[in-house]
Amino acid sequence: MAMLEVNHLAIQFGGLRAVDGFNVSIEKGQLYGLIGPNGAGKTTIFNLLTGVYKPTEGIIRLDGQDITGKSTIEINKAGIARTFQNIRLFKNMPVLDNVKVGLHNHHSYSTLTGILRLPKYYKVEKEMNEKAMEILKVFDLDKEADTLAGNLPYGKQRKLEIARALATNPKLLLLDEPAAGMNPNETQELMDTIRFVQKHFGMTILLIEHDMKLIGGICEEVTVLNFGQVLAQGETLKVLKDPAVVTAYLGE
Amino acid sequence: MSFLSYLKDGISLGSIYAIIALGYTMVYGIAKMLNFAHGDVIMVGAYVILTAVTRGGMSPVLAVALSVIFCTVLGMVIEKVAYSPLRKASSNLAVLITAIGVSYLLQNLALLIFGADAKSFVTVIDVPSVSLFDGQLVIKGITIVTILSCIVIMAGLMLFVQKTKPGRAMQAVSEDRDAAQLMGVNVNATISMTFAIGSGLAAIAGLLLCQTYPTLTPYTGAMPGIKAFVAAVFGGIGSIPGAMVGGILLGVIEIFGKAYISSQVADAICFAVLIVVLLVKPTGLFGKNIQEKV
Amino acid sequence: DDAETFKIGVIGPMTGDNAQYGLGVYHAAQVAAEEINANGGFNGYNVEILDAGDDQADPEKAVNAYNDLLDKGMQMLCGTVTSGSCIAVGAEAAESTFLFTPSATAVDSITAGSNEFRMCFTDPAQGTKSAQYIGEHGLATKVAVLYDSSADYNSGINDAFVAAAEENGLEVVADEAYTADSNTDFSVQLKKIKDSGAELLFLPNYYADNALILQQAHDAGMDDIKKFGVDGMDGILGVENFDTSLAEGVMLLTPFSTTSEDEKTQAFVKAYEDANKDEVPNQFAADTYDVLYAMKAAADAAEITPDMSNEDISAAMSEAMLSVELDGLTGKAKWTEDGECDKEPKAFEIQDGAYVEME
Amino acid sequence: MSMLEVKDLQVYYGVIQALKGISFHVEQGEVIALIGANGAGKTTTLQTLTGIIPAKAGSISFGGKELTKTPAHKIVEMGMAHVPEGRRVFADMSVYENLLMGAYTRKDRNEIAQSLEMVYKRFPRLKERTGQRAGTLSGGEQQMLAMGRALMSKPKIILMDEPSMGLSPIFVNEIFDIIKEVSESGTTVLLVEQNAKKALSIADRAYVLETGSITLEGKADDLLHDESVQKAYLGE
Amino acid sequence: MKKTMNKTTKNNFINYGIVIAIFVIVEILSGTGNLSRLLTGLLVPLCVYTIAAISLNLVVGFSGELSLGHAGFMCVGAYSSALFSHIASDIPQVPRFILAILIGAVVAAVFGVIIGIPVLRLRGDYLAIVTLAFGEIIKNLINILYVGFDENGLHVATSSANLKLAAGGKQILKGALGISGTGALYKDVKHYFFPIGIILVLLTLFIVQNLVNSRSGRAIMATRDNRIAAESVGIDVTKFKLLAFTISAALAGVAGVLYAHNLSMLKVSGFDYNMSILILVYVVLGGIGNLRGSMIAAIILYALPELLRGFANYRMLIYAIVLIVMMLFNWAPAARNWRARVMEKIRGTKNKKEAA
Ligand SMILES: Nc1ncnc2c1ncn2[C@@H]1O[C@H](COP(=O)(O)OP(=O)(O)OP(=O)(O)O)[C@@H](O)[C@H]1O
Ligand SMILES: Nc1ncnc2c1ncn2[C@@H]1O[C@H](COP(=O)(O)OP(=O)(O)OP(=O)(O)O)[C@@H](O)[C@H]1O
Ligand SMILES: [Mg+2]
Ligand SMILES: [Mg+2]
Repeated sequence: MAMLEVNHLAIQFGGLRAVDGFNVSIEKGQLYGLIGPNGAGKTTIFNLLTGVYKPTEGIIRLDGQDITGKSTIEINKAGIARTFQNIRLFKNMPVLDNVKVGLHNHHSYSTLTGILRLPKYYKVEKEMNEKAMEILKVFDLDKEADTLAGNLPYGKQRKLEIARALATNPKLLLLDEPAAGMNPNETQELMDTIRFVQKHFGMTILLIEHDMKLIGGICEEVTVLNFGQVLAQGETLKVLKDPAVVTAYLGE
Repeated sequence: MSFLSYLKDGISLGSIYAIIALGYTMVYGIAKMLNFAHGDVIMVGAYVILTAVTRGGMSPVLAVALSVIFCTVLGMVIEKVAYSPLRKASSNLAVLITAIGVSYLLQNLALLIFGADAKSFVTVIDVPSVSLFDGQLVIKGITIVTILSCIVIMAGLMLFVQKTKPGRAMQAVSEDRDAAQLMGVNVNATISMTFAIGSGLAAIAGLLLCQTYPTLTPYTGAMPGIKAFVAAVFGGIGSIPGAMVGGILLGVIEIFGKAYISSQVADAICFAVLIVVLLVKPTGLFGKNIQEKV
Repeated sequence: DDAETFKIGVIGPMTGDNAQYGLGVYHAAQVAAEEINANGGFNGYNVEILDAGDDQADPEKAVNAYNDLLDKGMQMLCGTVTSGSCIAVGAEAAESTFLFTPSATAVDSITAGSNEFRMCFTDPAQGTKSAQYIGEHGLATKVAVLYDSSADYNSGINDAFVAAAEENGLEVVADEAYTADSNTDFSVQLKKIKDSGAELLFLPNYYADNALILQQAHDAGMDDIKKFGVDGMDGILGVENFDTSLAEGVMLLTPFSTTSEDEKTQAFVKAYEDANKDEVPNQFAADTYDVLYAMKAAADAAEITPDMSNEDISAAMSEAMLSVELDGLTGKAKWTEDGECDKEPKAFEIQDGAYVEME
Repeated sequence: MSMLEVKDLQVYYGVIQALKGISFHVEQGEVIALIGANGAGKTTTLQTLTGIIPAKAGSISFGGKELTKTPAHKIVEMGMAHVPEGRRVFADMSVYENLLMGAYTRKDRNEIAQSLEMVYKRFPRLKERTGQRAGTLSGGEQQMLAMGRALMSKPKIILMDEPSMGLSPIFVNEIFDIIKEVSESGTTVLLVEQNAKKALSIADRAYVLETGSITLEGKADDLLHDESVQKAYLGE
Repeated sequence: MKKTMNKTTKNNFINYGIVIAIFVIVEILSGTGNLSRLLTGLLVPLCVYTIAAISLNLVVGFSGELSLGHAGFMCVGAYSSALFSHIASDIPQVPRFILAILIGAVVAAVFGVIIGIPVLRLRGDYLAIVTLAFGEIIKNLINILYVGFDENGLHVATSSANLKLAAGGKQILKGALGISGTGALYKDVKHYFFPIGIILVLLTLFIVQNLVNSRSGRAIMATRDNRIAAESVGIDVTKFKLLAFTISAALAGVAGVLYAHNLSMLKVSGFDYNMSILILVYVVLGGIGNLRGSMIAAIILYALPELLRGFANYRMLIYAIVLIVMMLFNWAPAARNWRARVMEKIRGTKNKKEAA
């Protein structure tokens, strides 16, 4: 059974059908790319998958469970975590705490335990710190644990978003242009990290990116979106050679 | 008939709130700050008129002009000294608190200069009442003047903001100051102009307030200021027609609450209606309900 | 010199919404003190009015002001001006510092200790006496009330008036309220009162509000309804720029009037005006003036000296107060053991912009 | 005399020094690329030029006038436009209104209309979406709008902060073509880019910024073939 | 990482330390007769406003919502506990006072929930105005409330005449006249109100600091910093906003209890939006989200007008000017940079000296 199964997904904004009859099926552990021209509806699909927008039509199944129309919170609990195209960190909190917020639903003690500082508080906090540091290490952010997230340079902020999403222990990770604003070296590093996350955590990953080096380098399969509709779908290298994709998206 | 009469009273009271709310919302919309001192500028404006007429022996028209000029300058000075240093402060609550300080300052200055005693306001605008239905419904001249002023000011402000270049600059500043600066907008001048306009309107509001309810103390502006703030939010804060409609509705609700429920709990009723409206329409009646793009 | 003068504190609202009342008291205390010092002071010692203790009519700030005045050497308190504050300060001053309020009208204001006295009438007394007067003189049978329900003074009088109405043959056909937060527009209440068929409108409010009410009542065509006020109405003729024709025919029960022919009154009004930029004294000021003279009488009788402790002064003064008889601006007064002032209110009617005493 | 001459520029955020005394110059008609890693201070440099951030020390002379003492809005009037990082479009205004804001300092209506035509021609997507609220545009569409808006002021020099960020490959090519066109039409360009390869291939000269200091400068072509640059910024 | 833990914990203990140090200093001063009446009288109110400021900071600083109705919660706590104290006057004073505190906190918390559920759906200034509205509604309603009791039990009415107490009945709450004589019910406890106040301040600090540095606290701050992102990691935004709001209301209720019992007079007109704003001023001046700042600002700003009494008529004017100047000094970026530079210099010279 596929990890993510989307059938006939659509949404309408006024007169604009931003996503129209979108289908995709992603297997567990796959690294999947979503590409397409600007304004094609890629981010909108992420918003639909995570419950930020409610679809006008269509069904979304995560690991067999129907999550269509559920709230963002429920969907995260069901196992989807994401990053944002325009970064959304908890800017006034330290890097470490950003990740610990991600751990919120998995390492738990009651509010009263927290206020009264019962032994469980110390135990769980210790677990959380260890876990968070472990994740930060993956992204090479462990030295910045105490820095306020808002003071990180752009590239590190992107990485921290991924770390935070990962902390919610998702089944499926959605990354929206993770390499935007990074130079080729940094992008290369990021590719390694993403691959590591996929292997090490057995993560299923769906990512949006305009950097073809990244897409070509790490995605096994891609879907190309154009005007809200699927233009092409399949094995990455093949799709990237598809003449329709070249004219609509890649150029030259 | 008593319904109509109450409605008339409501509109009359509401038009006062509306005219104050227009100045309030103007400043809020552009400078993105709740100017708690707005009500007190109204009070200052009223004292200027009263003093000019009774002590200076000025003609009413001259006195009003003087008051508008005085308040305009006062507004600009307050902005420059107390608000503009905080424009880039890390929280916009900082300037809110400073505004409260300015409010205390104006009240206590007035107290020292004019004394605590309530003064009756002189008649500056003398317009005859209109009598309808064989005199069963009398609409006071000042009410008509207030409503007309409201409409004129509202229309003027809307035209100004939407159609003129400084107006567009104001809109841009309200959205993103740095970006506006990159377009060549003089942000300081624009915000200063906003305060000038808002405070000039406060002088007119002070005149109309004290004409309708002819009493003046150093605290005269405080409560109408708060009510106008409520009215502006009610209508959708930052929205110019919203301020007008919100003000008038607030007046009508207050009067109807007193008339049909209880005059003891009229304030509670008024606020309760406000809450209900905001729960149904969380950005006020005319507020744009903008969904944040994710 | 400290050992040569008595230090008297005044507490009341000097800033804020009610500042006019507090300042009236403070200024009158200064006028009276100066006069008294010229006439032998308290038992031969000069009195000094300390800096005004501003409480903004807030009990919490009143207690702070009280403590501050004690730090500054206050030996007797003329205050506080408003009831809520007086209850709070009264609890602190009980059996320790002599307290004499010119104007706190709530019953509880002076109940905390035997050393607490009052110059004005209590709220219930004013409400009851007003009802009696209206009934006895047949001024009306259908009466309406319009009062500030958010203020203790106004609602206290209203409660007593309504309670006493029936036994005095009055029917309360409308009991309308407003609050400090909406005290500019009375159109609805006045319309209801007009529609209720009331013959008389009872206005137990301070004059600042009443000035607006009278204006709007006139606009609403209610000139034929009689208006009746209590001591808070006094001062209305002194409101700057007020069109006194609006107050024509208004009746009030009050112990004092600035326009009284009485020599003492005239002298006080003049002294007060001279000292305060021609501001006309209100009834708070008159009560205060009497407070100082009552204190002088008690001080003379008790033969207190400035070097005594507050407790001793307080005890001696309290005892002496019971035998004081004062012929003051606000009438002939005596005090009972519980500190209440026993004096008769006078009824006035405003005619041609002046108070005229009625039967 | 250079069109733009920056000398020993120092900028602080609080006590943190973001620019440690950089100097560079831009000649009339050139395309200059400014490259560097995340947090090197590229954005800070551009923001200081247009007066959003005050300089602590140093001088910026533009057409002979000292900019560090000129208020920001005057700088735009003098002919310097800025495509800011993160686009900063007026989210609540329509695409059309955004473009008009770009022409805020200009007076002649006809010329403004011409510029509008020109922008619409370069970015047909904007013409399609002329009435849409800018806040709801996709990331790439907003980038086009930011660029179009800057061009509306008909600047002598245009500063671009990562204009290719978030654009599709086809449009990245296009945007660099547009930059070339802009340059050919007589506007000087100062370009900050992560896509260093593309930037260097269209630039005349380039500067490399590292943690607040300029570490390398030269002909774009030379840098493109410089080994250290290739290693650090071109990913080769 | 160990270091951050230590740093926050250290900060928290410094805050407790400051409170305890203030207490000790005050006790020494008053023991040696060096504390003026005015200052002595200010001690309990200072505790009241410190608690109010710390609790408001939970909402404004950590939950990121502007609340202008904090006085409303104090009001509810004050009135409910004062009514209790009068009604239950036969319970011994010490347990009665403890119960009064609990009742004030619980009733205020209940109001916090009732108000929070609808209000927290709103954002920004809309939320501010609705909290202001709720504060005013509470004030307006209590203003017409008359409560008394006699042998038949409790009577509640909206006018004095309708209360219908039997002979010998006692009227407790008299509409606008409020409740008087609450302090007199605690003759034995009254002298300890300052130490009790200090304990309550410590308790408030304990609750707020521990909450903020716990899992729930992080969730609260996350919803403040970015609502959408918080939801995307599975944080129930409404729940945590409500949690902060309710705890804050309960603590404000406690402040109200102390207020009501310290004064012999409880009048509703004091609990208006001005009081809410005053508390907000403490929070903002002290630094949003900075508990120590809130405490210090509450102490300074509350005491300031009282200490300025020597300036007579000019004191409120001076207060206003000082407030504006302090705000500019604390918040204006220019002033902050200047201060940072001065600090740097001081540190620099110190380091040099040490090196030398
Ligand atoms: N809330 C909204 N209201 C109206 N239109 C919207 C809204 N959100 C998105 N759109 C429109 O839907 C289309 C798809 O937007 P989306 O953000 O999904 O694009 P995208 O594929 O992510 O593009 P990019 O690569 O540029 O980020 C765009 O044309 C955008 O203008
Ligand atoms: N508002 C600010 N407050 C404090 N430090 C800041 C601020 N803005 C930027 N910085 C710091 O200044 C340095 C330079 O930042 P700048 O944004 O200029 O870098 P950049 O070269 O544009 O990087 P990027 O490629 O990530 O956009 C960085 O270390 C950054 O963290
Ligand atoms: Mg996108
Ligand atoms: Mg940058």
